[in-house]
Amino acid sequence: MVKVEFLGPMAQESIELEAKTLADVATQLQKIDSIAAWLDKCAVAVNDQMTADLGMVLKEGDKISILPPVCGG
Amino acid sequence: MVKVEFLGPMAQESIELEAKTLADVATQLQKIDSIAAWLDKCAVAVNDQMTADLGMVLKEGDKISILPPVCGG
Amino acid sequence: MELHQGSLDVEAIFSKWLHEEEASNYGAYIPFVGTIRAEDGIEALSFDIYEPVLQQWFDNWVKKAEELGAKVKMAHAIGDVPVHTSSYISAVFSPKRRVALELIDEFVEDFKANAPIWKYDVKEGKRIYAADRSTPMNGSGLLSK
Amino acid sequence: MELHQGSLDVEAIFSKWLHEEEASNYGAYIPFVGTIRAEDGIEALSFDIYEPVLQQWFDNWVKKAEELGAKVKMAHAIGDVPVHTSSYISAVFSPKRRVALELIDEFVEDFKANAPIWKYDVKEGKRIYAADRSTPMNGSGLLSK
Repeated sequence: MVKVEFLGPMAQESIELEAKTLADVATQLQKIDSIAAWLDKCAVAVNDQMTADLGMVLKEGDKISILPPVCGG
Repeated sequence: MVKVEFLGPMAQESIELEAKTLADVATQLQKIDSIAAWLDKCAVAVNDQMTADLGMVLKEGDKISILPPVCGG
Repeated sequence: MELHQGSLDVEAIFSKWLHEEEASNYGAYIPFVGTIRAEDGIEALSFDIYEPVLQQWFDNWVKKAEELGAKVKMAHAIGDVPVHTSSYISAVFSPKRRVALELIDEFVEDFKANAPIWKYDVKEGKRIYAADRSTPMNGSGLLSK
Repeated sequence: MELHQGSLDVEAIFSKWLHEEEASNYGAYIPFVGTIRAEDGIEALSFDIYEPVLQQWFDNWVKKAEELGAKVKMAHAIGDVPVHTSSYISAVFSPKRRVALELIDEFVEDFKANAPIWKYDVKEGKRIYAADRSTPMNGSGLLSK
């Protein structure tokens, strides 16, 4: 199981998923309407490291963070 | 008569000259060795206004300032 | 890097950073002080921050600045920040002015684009996500593929 | 614009400018603080200023900034400024960060090139004109023609 958390304005409870890679996470999140609408503009961190690798292999207990558009300052 | 003053590191006493234009001032300053060596890198103000007009007509009492290379900050 | 609940104490932060580096022989210190403008009838802006990723973003900038012989610092507010008070201060120290002037520009712009901070307008006590002023971070859209 | 004998009180000037504009609704305040670096065995730098032309140079920048909805300020030291103390502070206030970041760069660079200020190294109490670091102002060479 990996844990997926949704940051900032997404206001979505964390969920747990079975996933071997980030691609598996993508497939499952795309099926949840309230989340799917955000995905094209969200970045992703695994265990707090930003990543651009959809093939990234996940292990038990990994934390995946979904980061919607930002505006600091 | 116009008054010519030499600013910053030029360490030169002010002088008074008869001059109808800035070109007249240039001609006379070029004859003073200790000043001539500075002139190619000096800017000029007349009555504290920077000028780039060698033909500028001068009047009695005008103040001409010779400004050598700068380095503020 | 420092995060504070509510508005930043601008003078205290400016002075603290000045004194931290007063013996470091830097020739240029450029802070950028961001203040909440009164506009569109807002009472305040409010901020969420995801600190673990912000810390990494900042640590990368510390390294990048070090390679240029420079140093970066930043402070940001968490939660509500009333209009006319400060939410964000960043700063560059460098031996030379050109490096400092270029670095503060890049540092502030990358901060706006990639620091994991979310902004909300506060109107009549309600928090409204500033969607139209927000920017997808580098690498966004990965999970929509 | 303000000129002071000797080193600038950086914290006092930063705070004064901050408070002067605290109700002006600017979103960005960028000071540039210049500090004398210990190098080449100098004890201090020393400055001559020709104030009437400096004032005009500064007034032109005030107008240029106003056209962008921004404000500029500056302070400079006259006479000797020991190493590790400040000789120069300038600042930009602007509603928006892009204008502020671009303006502080142009303002500081034009200051270095065209403000009528002469710099001397102070070594063993002697004042030596910093000829090699100095730049002819715009329009130089007029009288050598």
